[in-house]
Amino acid sequence: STGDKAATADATKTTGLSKDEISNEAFKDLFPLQYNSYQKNKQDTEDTKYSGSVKRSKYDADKEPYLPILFNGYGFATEYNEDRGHIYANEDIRSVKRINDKSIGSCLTCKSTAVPQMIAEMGDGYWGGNFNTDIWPKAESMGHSPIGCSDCHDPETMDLRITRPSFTKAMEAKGVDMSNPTRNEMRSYVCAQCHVEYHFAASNSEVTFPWNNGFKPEEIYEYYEKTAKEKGFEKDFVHNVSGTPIIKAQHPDFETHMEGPHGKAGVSCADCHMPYERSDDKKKISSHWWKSPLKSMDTSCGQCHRDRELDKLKERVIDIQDTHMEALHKAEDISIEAHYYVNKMIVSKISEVKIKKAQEHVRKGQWFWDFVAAESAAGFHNPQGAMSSLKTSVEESNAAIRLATEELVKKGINLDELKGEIEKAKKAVYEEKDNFKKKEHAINSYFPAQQPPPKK
Amino acid sequence: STGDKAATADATKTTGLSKDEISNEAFKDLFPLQYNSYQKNKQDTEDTKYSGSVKRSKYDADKEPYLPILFNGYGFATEYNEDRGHIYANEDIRSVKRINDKSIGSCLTCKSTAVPQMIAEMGDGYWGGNFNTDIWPKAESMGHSPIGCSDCHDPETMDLRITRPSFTKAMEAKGVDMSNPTRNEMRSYVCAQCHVEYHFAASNSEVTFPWNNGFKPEEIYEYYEKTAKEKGFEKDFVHNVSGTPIIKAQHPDFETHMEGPHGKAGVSCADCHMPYERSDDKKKISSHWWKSPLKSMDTSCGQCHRDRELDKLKERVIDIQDTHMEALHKAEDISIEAHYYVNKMIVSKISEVKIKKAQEHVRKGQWFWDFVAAESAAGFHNPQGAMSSLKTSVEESNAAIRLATEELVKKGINLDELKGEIEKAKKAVYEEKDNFKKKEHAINSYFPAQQPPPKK
Amino acid sequence: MLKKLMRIDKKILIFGALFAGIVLSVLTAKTMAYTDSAGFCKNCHIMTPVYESFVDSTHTKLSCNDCHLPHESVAKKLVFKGKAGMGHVYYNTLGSSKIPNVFHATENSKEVINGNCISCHEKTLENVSHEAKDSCSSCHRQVPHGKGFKDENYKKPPVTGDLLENKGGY
Ligand code: HEC
Ligand code: HEC
Ligand code: HEC
Ligand code: HEC
Ligand code: HEC
Ligand code: HEC
Ligand code: HEC
Ligand code: HEC
Ligand code: HEC
Ligand code: HEC
Ligand code: HEC
Ligand code: HEC
Ligand code: HEC
Ligand code: HEC
Ligand SMILES: [Ca+2]
Ligand SMILES: [Ca+2]
Repeated sequence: STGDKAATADATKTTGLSKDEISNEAFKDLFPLQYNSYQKNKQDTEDTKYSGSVKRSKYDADKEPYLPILFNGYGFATEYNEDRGHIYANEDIRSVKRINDKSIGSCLTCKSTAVPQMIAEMGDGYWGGNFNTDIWPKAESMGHSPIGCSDCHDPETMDLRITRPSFTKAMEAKGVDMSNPTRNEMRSYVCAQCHVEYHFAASNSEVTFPWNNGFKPEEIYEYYEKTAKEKGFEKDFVHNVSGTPIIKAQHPDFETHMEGPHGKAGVSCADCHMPYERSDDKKKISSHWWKSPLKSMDTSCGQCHRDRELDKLKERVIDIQDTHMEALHKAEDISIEAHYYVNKMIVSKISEVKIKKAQEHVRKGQWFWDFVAAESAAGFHNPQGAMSSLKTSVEESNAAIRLATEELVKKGINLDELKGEIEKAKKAVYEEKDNFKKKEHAINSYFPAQQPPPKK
Repeated sequence: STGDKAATADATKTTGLSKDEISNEAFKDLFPLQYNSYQKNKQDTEDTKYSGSVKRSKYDADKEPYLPILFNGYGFATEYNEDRGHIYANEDIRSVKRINDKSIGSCLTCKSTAVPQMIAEMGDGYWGGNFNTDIWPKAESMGHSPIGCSDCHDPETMDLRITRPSFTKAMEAKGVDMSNPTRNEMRSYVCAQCHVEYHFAASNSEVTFPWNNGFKPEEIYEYYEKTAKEKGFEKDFVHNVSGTPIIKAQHPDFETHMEGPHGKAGVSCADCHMPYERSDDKKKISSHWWKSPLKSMDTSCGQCHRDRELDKLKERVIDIQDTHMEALHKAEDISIEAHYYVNKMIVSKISEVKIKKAQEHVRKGQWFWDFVAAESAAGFHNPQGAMSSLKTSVEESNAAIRLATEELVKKGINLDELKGEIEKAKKAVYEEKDNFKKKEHAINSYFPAQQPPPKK
Repeated sequence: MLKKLMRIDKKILIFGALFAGIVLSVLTAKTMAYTDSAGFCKNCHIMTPVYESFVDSTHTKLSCNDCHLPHESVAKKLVFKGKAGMGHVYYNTLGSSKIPNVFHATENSKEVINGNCISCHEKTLENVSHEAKDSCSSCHRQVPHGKGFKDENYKKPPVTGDLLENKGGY
């Protein structure tokens, strides 16, 4: 087998590249097939039913139009787009309005090949450094590429490698022995450096993955409620509608996949997202065009599901995704209600204790749908697990609403009026054409903003 | 293919048995291997984590101890047991306390080999006939067997066949062409005569399957809300706690399977529940011992999943089931609350209109968890679909509670007291040792019975 | 297939020569056996994955063509072999850009294979109507190639230098 061949290969054979090479172009002549494949990441013209590579706003009516309410008070209510090819990572982070003058180095962590060296050199100065004035200019001056060869490969040997220390630390905290991962594991681990939920540690702003208790949303929530709080991190932002301290979930693709049918069966990210494909001269390479596998079902799925008609298999995926997305939108809807009910509690001067309790449920309700919404496969990476998370979300948001209902009615508040106002606010957000203005309609005189004024 | 062989076989070759043969013993000498395999259905001593063949009460603490509340006012609150081998079908229906002096012929439909002839002879007289005085004695006098060879096989040719007309009617109403089913389909259809959701038609008590709109719980619910109501059927019973007209779900194994990952991939019931097995003299037969496939993973699952370690695959099944059962119990819990909240609405003389509205949500909430609880595989037959149903259940039960909360608080009712009383009632049911008495603790002076007195 | 061949001019000679070689080699019983064997089929590196999954299977002792050629009559076998062989050689000389990324047995192949399963396993099939599905492989999904492309190497730590060595060549 090919493995044996390699085992006997001259271990000292190298590319001749410097071990610090971070430019994709340096690899071009040595690995033209992979380099050309990588260039295909530029294609951004075709969408699948729920994903794809066209850069368009997540707020679009056929996506998730109410996010400007749900993330009100945070950058994700200002600009949030469908993700696209790795090659766009630097361009996209430069242009996104989530980056402002206070943004920190950590934001560059998953976008640029300069990062590993910057971490090594600068330490905490990297994580907490100013993105616009210090970090980005430095990365540019180093001649970085967007997510590139050196992020996953050792430039001298081309071995897969982990370049983001946050990943190794987090796996070890979870109890995984990281000394000798298998090839199969590495085919997911390189992705898991970035396609994971993170937060910035309170002490030094370091990118940190919350896996001590496990990968499931409830296990990660427990981490945030205990471990993270003990270390001084308790929220990503205060919600502007309900005043709730919220944990924002970000792309837990790895976590979701690992708990799903494919992850449990030992299938790796690269199996579906980097299928072997034949290049012109008959040789097979790993596709370096990371995209929706629904665009390459023959190579991505056909290699394992030879016995199935791929059209039917695709129908099955869409089935799963339809069921998932309908449930997600329902859970988001109830979460919106919960935020507004709590807003009304605050306005109506209900006791602090009750408001806190309701906010705890709102926080949890939001976490459990957001974990699923932030994940990238519209439910496919773990159909049952994602649905279970949505079920929990619905329970928690309702618990908040039940509590609020009890207190508001006691105070003689008219709930029908409240419900009417919620519908009005939603409609105003939905109908606003300017994506940057949508968030402004989530609050109004009936529902005043609850976010504390920004610290100077 | 071997099919050709069969096609050229002498088509007139028969068993020599009468086409009306209904006794299993008549098949014994001709098909000793299958007959002996069938006898194994007697084994009822081993349980799996969530299923198995031991006859024990579903009310056991490690199963679903609160069913006597949830089905209060119906036979399922009196006696309800784990199902076991086909061979026990007659014994079990004779002894179960759900059968009373008013029970009808339809109850025998899925238990005895005498049924097809009785339907043919008696027509509506069978469906609506008195179970104890007419139907059972007649079946016995005909020399019937519990679920037997003739239920699935033509005694002359041994071809698989449909013997329960309800199935064919329902499939046609759904728009499925039943004139020429494939062999693969027949390997599920014979089971789908019985392992399905049913109700008794209002006009003639005929066993009727609600599939006009599809197999999903929401599609079947829609059938009950429209089609069935138009035909005069609107409930199985009135709930004794909440006064809600309830639709009881029964064993929708076929419906659930068909919408799940295996059903969609064309896997049939017999593939897992009747795997080919080697009998003593090295000959192979279809196992006629219907049981949990977790007891025969090597033959049941190994045929298709040869590439997986069966231990790991079993872990995966248990994973799916654990996630499922935890969610089921949560959904049941919220449904219980909803019933009691509505009881309190009635006692507190809230307006009829509001009570009706709350009951509609309770009815829906109950349907969506019961559909999943009545199904036999603890979620395995369709992991995502079952979880989605539970999510809907949680939404609906909460909608009832929210409505009740609003009205009760308006009337000045103390909800903390109500919550305390709910916990007390649950505890009383849980702690009662006598299964037949459990249901009595679900109602008390605080929560008076809401069922109308039985018609004389 | 023939139409495709007609459109090609320069390389047709090479192709013809190779094809003639195969036809000729069929003339002796020895080459006949050789061209049925796993050793012959795996000559094509393209056949490596199926070869590897095959040697790891319960059917290793067989020849590829015990499954992949019809065995009812010698004539039928030769015609099929000639056609299939021509296809494989054509793809590997002239039509390499058209080689599919993932191979799937043709309808024809499937029928032939299924027939061979049945003829070998007649005994097993005697007592049971062991034909619940369209083909044997709907249940026996892993006989003999179905273990997937992930061989033992994936379960071990990666070998350093492996990717450099195989920078395009699976
Ligand atoms: C741990 C890795 C990681 C960190 C840290 C990280 N990102 Fe990302 N980012 C990703 C991944 C993976 C994607 C693609 C998946 C997705 O969009 O869900 C992405 C996508 C994006 C995109 C393109 C799609 C969009 O959201 O509009 C932008 C812009 C972006 N990130 C900005 C940021 C900013 C700003 C920060 C700091 C607050 C940040 N990223 C921190 C991993 C990370
Ligand atoms: C996001 C991660 C990632 C990036 C970026 C990346 N690769 Fe890879 N590469 C992989 C993975 C995963 C494999 C498969 C390794 C295995 O199976 O052991 C691979 C395999 C390879 C191989 C071995 C042959 C093959 O095709 O399987 C080469 C050569 C290679 N990559 C070159 C490059 C070059 C050149 C670049 C930059 C243009 C690059 N890679 C960028 C993840 C990456
Ligand atoms: C260094 C960080 C990093 C690594 C490593 C990484 N990704 Fe990404 N990935 C991103 C970011 C950031 C984006 C979004 C880029 C954008 O939209 O600007 C992204 C986008 C994607 C997309 C969406 C493409 C589209 O067309 O919508 C896929 C699919 C993907 N990555 C898969 C993978 C896989 C598989 C691996 C591992 C083999 C991997 N990624 C490794 C950061 C990373
Ligand atoms: C069994 C196949 C499979 C595996 C394994 C898998 N994915 Fe996916 N992935 C999919 C499918 C299918 C989609 C949905 C694509 C769509 O809706 O168009 C998807 C979507 C995505 C997307 C969004 C793509 C887009 O078009 O925007 C990202 C990013 C992603 N996966 C990353 C990962 C990562 C990281 C891993 C490993 C931790 C992984 N996937 C494992 C099949 C897979
Ligand atoms: C490396 C092998 C591999 C690849 C690649 C792969 N799968 Fe799978 N798939 C599996 C395994 C293993 C299972 C679990 C069941 C089993 O053991 O057969 C599975 C299960 C499934 C299921 C049933 C689970 C469910 O949630 O309903 C679907 C659907 C599916 N795969 C679709 C796909 C699609 C679509 C792709 C490509 C985007 C794909 N698979 C790629 C190996 C793979
Ligand atoms: C459409 C077919 C069908 C009809 C009609 C039917 N059953 Fe059943 N019955 C089943 C199936 C299938 C099972 C096994 C699955 C299960 O228990 O969930 C079963 C199981 C049982 C059991 C054993 C387990 C238990 O519930 O304690 C009893 C007793 C029983 N039925 C009684 C009845 C009674 C009484 C009626 C009439 C009210 C009835 N059945 C009507 C199909 C049917
Ligand atoms: C609940 C349905 C059911 C019952 C009851 C039943 N069978 Fe079967 N039987 C089947 C199915 C399904 C097959 C597989 C048919 C196929 O694959 O086409 C089968 C197959 C057979 C075969 C063909 C050989 C084999 O083993 O596959 C024989 C003979 C047979 N059954 C005899 C009997 C006898 C004798 C009885 C009574 C003791 C009986 N069956 C009861 C469903 C049933
Ligand atoms: C004529 C009605 C009928 C048919 C046809 C039928 N079943 Fe059943 N089945 C039942 C009843 C009733 C029970 C419960 C018996 C009891 O508990 O007394 C049952 C029980 C079972 C059980 C539970 C056994 C245990 O040990 O817990 C399984 C599994 C099962 N059936 C599978 C099947 C399969 C597979 C088919 C088709 C091949 C089938 N059944 C056809 C009525 C039927
Ligand atoms: C892919 C395999 C598979 C298929 C196909 C399948 N089942 Fe099951 N079935 C299972 C598993 C696994 C369980 C759970 C057993 C356990 O928990 O011990 C189960 C449980 C059951 C049970 C309860 C068994 C018990 O021990 O009480 C019944 C009844 C049943 N299935 C009927 C059916 C019917 C009817 C069909 C077709 C409509 C079907 N199943 C299709 C795998 C399957
Ligand atoms: C006749 C073939 C067949 C049989 C028998 C069978 N399976 Fe499957 N199984 C499949 C197919 C087909 C899929 C869908 C994915 C795919 O195409 O590989 C699947 C998917 C799965 C999955 C992934 C889906 C999920 O929900 O996570 C699991 C787990 C699984 N099977 C377990 C089992 C178990 C356990 C048994 C035995 C009780 C069994 N299977 C019997 C063919 C079969
Ligand atoms: C025991 C029977 C058997 C043997 C021996 C066998 N094959 Fe196959 N082969 C199959 C089956 C079955 C299929 C899949 C047919 C289908 O898709 O239904 C197949 C498919 C293939 C395919 C199409 C790709 C695929 O995986 O579907 C290739 C190529 C192939 N075989 C080559 C070979 C080679 C080369 C050998 C010898 C090294 C060989 N086979 C030995 C039974 C066999
Ligand atoms: C000259 C190189 C070469 C040799 C030698 C070779 N093959 Fe192939 N084979 C190919 C190519 C190229 C394809 C893909 C073309 C296609 O899909 O028809 C292929 C496809 C196949 C397929 C799938 C398509 C089909 O016809 O069903 C089977 C099966 C197969 N080969 C079996 C064999 C067997 C058995 C042998 C040995 C007798 C063999 N091959 C020897 C190159 C070769
Ligand atoms: C030329 C004869 C021959 C052909 C053709 C053949 N087999 Fe076999 N098969 C054998 C022999 C010999 C064994 C016993 C091998 C052993 O146990 O080591 C066997 C074993 C098996 C087994 C039992 C071991 C296992 O892997 O589960 C199965 C199942 C099987 N074959 C299925 C098939 C299928 C399906 C086909 C067609 C795709 C096929 N066979 C084609 C000769 C053949
Ligand atoms: C519906 C599923 C199914 C289909 C279709 C099927 N098999 Fe099987 N087969 C099985 C199961 C289950 C076993 C395991 C029985 C055992 O181990 O006792 C098996 C075992 C075998 C064995 C190995 C055990 C033995 O007795 O030698 C052979 C050989 C075999 N099958 C050949 C075939 C052939 C040839 C076909 C096509 C005509 C076929 N099978 C179609 C389910 C199937
Ligand atoms: Ca995308
Ligand atoms: Ca049972």
